[in-house]
Amino acid sequence: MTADDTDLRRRLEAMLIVADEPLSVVNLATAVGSPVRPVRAALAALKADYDGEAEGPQRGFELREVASGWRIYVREELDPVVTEFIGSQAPARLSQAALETLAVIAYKQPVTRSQVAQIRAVNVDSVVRTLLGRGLITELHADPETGAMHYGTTDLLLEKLGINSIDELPPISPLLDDGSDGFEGIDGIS
Amino acid sequence: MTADDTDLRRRLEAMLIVADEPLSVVNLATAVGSPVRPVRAALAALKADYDGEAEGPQRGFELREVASGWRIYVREELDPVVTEFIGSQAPARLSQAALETLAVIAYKQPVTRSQVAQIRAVNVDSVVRTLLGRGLITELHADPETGAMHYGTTDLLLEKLGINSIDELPPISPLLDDGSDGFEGIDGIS
Amino acid sequence: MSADPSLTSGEEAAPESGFRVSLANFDGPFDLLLTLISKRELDITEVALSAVTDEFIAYLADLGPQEDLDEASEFLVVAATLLDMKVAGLLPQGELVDAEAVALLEARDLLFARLLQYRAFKEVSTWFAGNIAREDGRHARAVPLDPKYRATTPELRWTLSLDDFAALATLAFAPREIPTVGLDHLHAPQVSIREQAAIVVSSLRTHGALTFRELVAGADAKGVVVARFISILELYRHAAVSFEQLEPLGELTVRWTAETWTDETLAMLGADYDS
Repeated sequence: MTADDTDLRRRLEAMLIVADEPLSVVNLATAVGSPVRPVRAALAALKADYDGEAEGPQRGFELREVASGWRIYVREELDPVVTEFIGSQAPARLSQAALETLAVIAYKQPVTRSQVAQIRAVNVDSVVRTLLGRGLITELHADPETGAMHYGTTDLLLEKLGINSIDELPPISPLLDDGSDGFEGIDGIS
Repeated sequence: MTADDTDLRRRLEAMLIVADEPLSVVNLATAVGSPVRPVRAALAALKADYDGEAEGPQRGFELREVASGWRIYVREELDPVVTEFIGSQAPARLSQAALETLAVIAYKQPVTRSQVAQIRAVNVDSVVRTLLGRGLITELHADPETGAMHYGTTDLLLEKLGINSIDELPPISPLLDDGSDGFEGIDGIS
Repeated sequence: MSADPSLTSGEEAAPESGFRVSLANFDGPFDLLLTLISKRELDITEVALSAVTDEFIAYLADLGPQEDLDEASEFLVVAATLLDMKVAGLLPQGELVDAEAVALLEARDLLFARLLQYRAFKEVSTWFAGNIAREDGRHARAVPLDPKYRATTPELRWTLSLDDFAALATLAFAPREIPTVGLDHLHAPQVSIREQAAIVVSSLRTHGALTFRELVAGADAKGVVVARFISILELYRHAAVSFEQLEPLGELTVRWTAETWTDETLAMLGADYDS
């Protein structure tokens, strides 16, 4: 490890320690004044280091890549220590209806409310409002013809799911594609 | 270093990484379930470790003991990295979203983030952070039941608006009352 | 806007003893269908669907008028498709190649496709729930920015006047309701067919015969005209009136022809329309 490497890692650690949200590689590279490629390598090295795979001990924290960004978390097995101390209250859970609507939007985005309503076979207005308010979905663009708003998921959702990109969603039944065929004609109904 | 030592340090690291204020040795000892004396020794060892005095490299953060306890800070010599980044991130002007959120908080204070999110129909977490960072709003008190923080505006905002008290805000249309109705039940959401 | 139903509870109401129907347990017709199908431990097949059709229809019959119009109509669409399929299953096979049968097959395929699609999303939503629950238990570093860094941010450029700020507040508070098509206009004030019949009867008994145009002359709302028209049809069913129309779409004359007419007959009139 060169002195430059050590310096780069230290600078990255400084940024990660003040961050209160995942920082993208590009943001980090800008902050530490280094090209993206070595930054990516240094992040991987730090992650391995914290995991105890380098010369040092395993740390009580870990470096995770979620929602296309890097962030320091308490090591998963130590979460109980923290939970017990800060007595964190469980956040309000999403209802089954909200979860299913979220799933439809995640897989079909960009998608309009009426398209979601078609798949769910119920009115989804209030659920969509809840998901918007929680920042899990966002308005993307209005349909130029009908004016219907298209919705998609946010980075916050990726963070909540602990995944890095929407591509990491589990594959769902191939029937899905067939199922969506022929619905185009009835999109603009509601 | 025994396995117990390693485990104790990891538990301390887990606590320190989420702490947003200095933690006293007694508090830390309670949290990790260990007597004070080994906790004190482990903290000193971690400090030396982060400073590069153990087997590993010097870290971009440091463990510092301040009057009220121990906390992880950015290593002092790396402050410029952080300062420069924060400076480049904070625009001189507030965004439209930030201004609207500020207006909602000004007229509805004390108000929780989830109440603001309901009115604005978007997630306002990052905007609230910006406004807090700008010193235009402040945390008032946590809801005794839900723990949700209530926010209000600061003297700095009054100064910017050129008024002496929040009562001098011009009255706005009765939409206000309609808009606020019905949000009581969903306070604890976010 | 009262408590948001999508937040109240994450628990799915699971019917335990016997099958109890109430709309709150189901999030749409597909949800109900899947519940019925899974209760019978059947896969989604034509057999399964014909087996659950009766239960579905029975459930639909219990739907009160207070349910959402659009929700109820979704249930109706599915019920109609199911019923069609069941009827087709009962009818002798062989002469299936008419337009109606083809349309039925298409409707069936559409229903299957939508059910399968719905089931796929329902299944994957458990993955969402599991991941969200796991991540909720994780602790990310999220500490407020040290004030010493804050001090170095560029001075805020503030250009809003007090009035600008108030205008902004008005804008921010303007309800950002998701636009919906109002259904209020569908709920016109209720018009009683019996009342309208009473008017028609009294006019006809006075004049003997009147044109339809004359009979509805005083009506000020479409609903009243419709109700008066229906009341005339009802009177015709009771052989109380006869019609004369000299040419198609021409003037319609209604003549009072009742031989026996009592107020009891009037009281029974239009009972079919009572809900």
